[in-house]
Amino acid sequence: MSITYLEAIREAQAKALADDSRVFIYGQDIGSFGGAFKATKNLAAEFPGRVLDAPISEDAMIGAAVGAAIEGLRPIIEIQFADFSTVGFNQIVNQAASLFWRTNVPCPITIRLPGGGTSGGGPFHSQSLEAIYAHYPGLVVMTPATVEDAYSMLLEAVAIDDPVIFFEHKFLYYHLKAEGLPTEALPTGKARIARPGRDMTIVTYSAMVHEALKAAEDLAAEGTEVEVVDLRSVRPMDTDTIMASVARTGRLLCVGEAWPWGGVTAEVLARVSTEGFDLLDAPPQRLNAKDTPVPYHPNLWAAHRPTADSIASAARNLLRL
Amino acid sequence: MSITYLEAIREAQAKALADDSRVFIYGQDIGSFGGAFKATKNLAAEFPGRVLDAPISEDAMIGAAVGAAIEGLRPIIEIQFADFSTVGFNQIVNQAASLFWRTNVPCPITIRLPGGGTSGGGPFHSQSLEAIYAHYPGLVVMTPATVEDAYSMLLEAVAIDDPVIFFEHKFLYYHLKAEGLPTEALPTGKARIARPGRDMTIVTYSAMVHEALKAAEDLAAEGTEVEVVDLRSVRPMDTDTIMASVARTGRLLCVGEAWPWGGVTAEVLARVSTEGFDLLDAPPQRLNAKDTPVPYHPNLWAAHRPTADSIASAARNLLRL
Amino acid sequence: MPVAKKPKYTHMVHTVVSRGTVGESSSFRDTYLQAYRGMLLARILDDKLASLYRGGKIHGGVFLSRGQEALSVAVGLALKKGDIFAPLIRDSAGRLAFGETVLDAVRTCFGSPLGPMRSRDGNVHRGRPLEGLFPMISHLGAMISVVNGALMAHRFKGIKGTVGATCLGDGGTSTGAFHEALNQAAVERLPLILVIANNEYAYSTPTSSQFACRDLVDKAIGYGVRGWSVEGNELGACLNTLQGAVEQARSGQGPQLVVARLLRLCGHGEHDDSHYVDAELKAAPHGRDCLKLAEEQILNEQWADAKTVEAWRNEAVQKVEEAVAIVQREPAPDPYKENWRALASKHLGEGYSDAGSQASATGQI
Amino acid sequence: MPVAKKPKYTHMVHTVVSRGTVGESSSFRDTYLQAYRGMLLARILDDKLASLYRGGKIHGGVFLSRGQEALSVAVGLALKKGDIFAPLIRDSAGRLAFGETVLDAVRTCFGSPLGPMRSRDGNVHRGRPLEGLFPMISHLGAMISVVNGALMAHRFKGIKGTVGATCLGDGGTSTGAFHEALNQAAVERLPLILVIANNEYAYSTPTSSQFACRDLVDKAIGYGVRGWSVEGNELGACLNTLQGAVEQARSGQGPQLVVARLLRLCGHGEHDDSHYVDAELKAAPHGRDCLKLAEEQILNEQWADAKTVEAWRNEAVQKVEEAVAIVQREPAPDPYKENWRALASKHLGEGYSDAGSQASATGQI
Ligand SMILES: Cc1ncc(C[n+]2csc(CCOP(=O)(O)OP(=O)(O)O)c2C)c(N)n1
Ligand SMILES: Cc1ncc(C[n+]2csc(CCOP(=O)(O)OP(=O)(O)O)c2C)c(N)n1
Ligand SMILES: [Mg+2]
Ligand SMILES: [Mg+2]
Repeated sequence: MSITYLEAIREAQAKALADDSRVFIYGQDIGSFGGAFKATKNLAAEFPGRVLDAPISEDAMIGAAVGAAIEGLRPIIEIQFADFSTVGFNQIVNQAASLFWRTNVPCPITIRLPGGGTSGGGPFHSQSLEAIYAHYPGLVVMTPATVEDAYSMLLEAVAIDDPVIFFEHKFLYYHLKAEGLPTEALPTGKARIARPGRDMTIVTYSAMVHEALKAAEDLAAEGTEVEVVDLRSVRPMDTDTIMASVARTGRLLCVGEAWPWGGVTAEVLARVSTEGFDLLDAPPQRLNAKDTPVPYHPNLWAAHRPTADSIASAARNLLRL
Repeated sequence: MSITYLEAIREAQAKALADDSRVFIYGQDIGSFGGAFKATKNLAAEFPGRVLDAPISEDAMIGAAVGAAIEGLRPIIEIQFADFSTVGFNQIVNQAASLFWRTNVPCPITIRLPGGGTSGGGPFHSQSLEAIYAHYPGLVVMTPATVEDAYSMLLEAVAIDDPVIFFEHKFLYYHLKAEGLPTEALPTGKARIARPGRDMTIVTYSAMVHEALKAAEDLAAEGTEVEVVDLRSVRPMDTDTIMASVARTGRLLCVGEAWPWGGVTAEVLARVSTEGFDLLDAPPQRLNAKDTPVPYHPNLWAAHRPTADSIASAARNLLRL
Repeated sequence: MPVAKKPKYTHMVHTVVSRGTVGESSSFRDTYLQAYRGMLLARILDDKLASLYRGGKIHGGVFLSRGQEALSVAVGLALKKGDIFAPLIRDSAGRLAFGETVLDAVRTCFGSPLGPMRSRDGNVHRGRPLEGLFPMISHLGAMISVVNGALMAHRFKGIKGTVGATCLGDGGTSTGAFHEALNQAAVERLPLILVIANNEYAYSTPTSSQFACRDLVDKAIGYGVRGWSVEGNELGACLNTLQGAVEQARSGQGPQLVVARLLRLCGHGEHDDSHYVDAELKAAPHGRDCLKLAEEQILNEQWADAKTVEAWRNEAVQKVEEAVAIVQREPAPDPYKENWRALASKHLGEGYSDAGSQASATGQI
Repeated sequence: MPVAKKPKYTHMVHTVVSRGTVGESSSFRDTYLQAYRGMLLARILDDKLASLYRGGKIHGGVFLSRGQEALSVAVGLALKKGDIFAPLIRDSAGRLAFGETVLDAVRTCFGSPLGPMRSRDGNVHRGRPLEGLFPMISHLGAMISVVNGALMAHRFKGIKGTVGATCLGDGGTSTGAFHEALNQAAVERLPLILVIANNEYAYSTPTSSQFACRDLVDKAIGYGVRGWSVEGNELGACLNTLQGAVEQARSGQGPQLVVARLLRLCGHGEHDDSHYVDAELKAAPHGRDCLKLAEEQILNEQWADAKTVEAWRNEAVQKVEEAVAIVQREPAPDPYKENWRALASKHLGEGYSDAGSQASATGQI
């Protein structure tokens, strides 16, 4: 059996609904239609009354999730595109993120944000907003890169007693496949060594893991062994695994699909330079999307985000430092 | 004549209104009432029809500013507290920030955000949100620390052809005083050496500049000469001035009142570690607010944000590295 | 005892439902007196907080409910255990009526670590979510959808007959959050009671700069929910209206929009002298103090005599003074005992390396 | 030529204004024919885009206006130079009527660097702000306040008699942005025409999950603006209604909320087979194709004969084919020539050190 990243997300939701009567899903077009991307296909029929179509009201959708969580439920909210979460932003960062700290009452909600770029997506259907949410205390931010993680991390997101921002990458939806669903998984907060190597560490997450792995293959052909660390969750961020890898390789390149200013790559570099300075044989480097909105035309888009080629090129530069 | 930080903001707006007929101000309670903090005191009377009370509709306020900007005006928007900008977030980051890039039509709007903590402000009247905005390409983010900068940077914000997020710090409003208004100023994008020193660089901005300066005095008494760099604007960020200072001192501590993850301090550290690695004699360090919402009680609040004491202590630790 | 004067009836938009005879019964009188005592306690608590604020004893803002007690208490009294209540800034009376203690209120204003917000949040931002009292965040309109969500949860869980109430000002109706949430409640036909106190001002801004409809209650039509208009300073009318609205919601008739006309008889906060309030409004019928009106009615109807009312007042004063005395003896929070942890999941904490502290979870300093 | 059949009249909420005799005049006929030709061009453009999409020639989504051309064209035609128009996804016809060229449309869909969005944005996200045509961002409801701001600017600048129009779907009315902006327009009494196309669905979601009021036009009451109802597939009614609404706005009567009843005769986008659309709706009067209805009327009234209509169609086809042929020959954007600059102020660029590039502005690589 072969299963896609998108199907894994659907399966995880099916399992969460089946295993835990506190779970329900709320989002636009997710009921009988099965969602804009079909991540909830058939779930409304399988779980009557527990997969609800929402009006186009992101603020109210998140607010309602918080209220339901207070009453002991475990809502999953699907936002149609991560980009539209900006109109529900306040409820996420001020209502959900502060609830436990203010009241000692947990806020176990999962907000699914289909994010990241695809060809032709354009400025408002392509954004990678992990840094915006990770800046706020009180949120967990997951960025699964594999089919297995899409499945197991979504299940864990539902189980976690805190608001989880679950960034599922649209570029991986259909193309990424696995042989089956995992039965065990790393816990949230643990990064994964996606490929071991001795010459350099590339820290990345989500769709960029695959670009980094491709780059690593190219570099291997040139005799450079790159270690690729998949962060899995960018908050919490597994500093220990990063540091251990840098300790082995002495070189760090951090890659993110988001904009550079204050992104995941900045946070990784800040941690490594404060706490792992002496481990570094060369200045740590970062590679991000270009510092503009995400362009519509495929040619521009391909140049806007990091790719295997630009990662390999950055890695080669870093090796020369 | 002595003038406060708040009065300087009022004077800058008065001058902008007087000098440029394209300028108007729009915000809640800013008309005859003069604003929650009195930053627009008497302006409605002095400039009839150009200082407008807005309904409690932050999204529509910012949207309207963009529309007016398209038509050639230069609106200033006052949001009552920076914390409430989260409900106008979408219009700021998606509408205003993308306009020029998408259409080649500039979007010269100034969004005044009274930010930062004060005693008793609590979680929703104290936030320092500069990182959230600075992450987005297409925005300029100013964080004036002095009366002079509050005045001249606000004038420059109005003159700039791009959306400017103007963080004015509430803690400085009444207490910070200068002898008069400046007639010249550094351009936006240039940092300022607030205090020269040879042993260590502290990079900071806004209210923390004053805590850092106090810390520097204490440290001077101990024989350590700290150089304090006031970033003035966090986007653009004056990497050159930071780098030149670090080149002189070999040690960097970066201090911000915001939360740590992906904040200004992370961005500074990322830049310095990538581009100024060899300048560093010790691992660069950062000091931020605690990683929780901003607490209400003065005792907790004082421990939550960096202070002269905690900065001095961090600096001493860094000297030992 | 004479029969209660029929309270001024509320005007219903959409449907005219002929209400029962609550206004005539002795149980109405009992409710009225209970409500009055709640209003009195709230007023005295507010006055005390104002004087503590002026004395520099309270950090942060102090926001009073003066002029809005009748409306607010009616909300609190119309609710039962198991219901949800998300009060706003001017709901001292409703909170107490719903079961909040004076001690919780005072502790939160002082930032006591023993209060429900444990020094972390203050003044009106208090509540006990697990007891149905939701603590507001400052962003106006943001609590309505949270109440909706709680009511959706009740439905999921098969809990029947509960309702959720929340309050907002005239200014708050301009927020997108208000709109999305009221519409959401209408679509889901939730038992939500949304109470709008049109007190003529949003901070300093008059309603003319806030909306252009004839009356805020007309908004009900555009959402397909029932609207109720009430004179917000007339306790009897408020009690009847809220009881009616809550009954409707409880019996499955969907959201109820209650719009009360009244005047804020204080500044926006205690820092505000409210000089901008129009003298004509102060002189208008809805500018009269609801507490005085209720007291007059009680005396006129001879439901209680002046001495009894005075005794109630003293009792309330004592209650408030006791609470304040207790809280003033309580220790301030100790930042070193604070766990500085925003997540419920301990194992997911970041352990940020804090350059200012001696030891850090992961760092080298 | 026979006298024009009186178009079905629009129903006005709030005020019943007896409209003039536009429906009877020959100038009405001329407008009708002009509008029809605009609808035709839009439909043919849409059909072409759909076939290019199916042929894999267009990246990203393709969103059609099928079934909404009558309403949209009426908006575009009611506006004049100097007015503002912020169209939404289903406004091919209105855009063209307002002056957008077929070339602009095609270039944007192909992402041509020569188009107004210069490859940076695509499909329906196009416009020329300095010519009054505002390019939508995707977030529903977000354009309304932008139009408000432009109208406020006109007022500041002393420009009189201009109006601003913008369109939204039934689903878009659930957004907070819609509410804040319509209220803002009402408070400022701006000459805004807000056109709601109630096409029964928001993507797959039927209106029953979107709102609970009797009719979306009832929302007008809650904002204190005039509401207009119109059968959105009847061109004559649309022309009259929009002309009426625009006239009212232009003459200082404040915002006008126009609600049209119609059916989306396509998928949400071309990726969507719209299987979920209720067969009953397709069979209902408002499910009929506005283009066909208009053509019938033209032939019935003998305003033109079939041959003439056919000639118009061929002309439109040629126009579209020409534009597509031009654009298909245009070069794709060159990422190396792109300046990657989001700020208008060149001197404030960050010059990010890009680890992937050979040279960086400030870096060492
Ligand atoms: C979204 C948002 N914007 C601004 C504010 C600041 N603010 C707090 S109270 C207030 C006025 C509220 O007026 P109204 O809703 O009429 O309530 P009232 O104070 O009259 O009871 C404002 C503007 C806020 N809390 N939330
Ligand atoms: C704030 C926001 N949420 C979600 C979306 C995704 N979305 C795009 S179009 C659409 C449906 C719109 O329906 P409607 O407003 O009725 O317009 P129609 O497509 O029927 O013309 C949705 C949900 C969006 N664009 N903006
Ligand atoms: Mg009010
Ligand atoms: Mg629709």
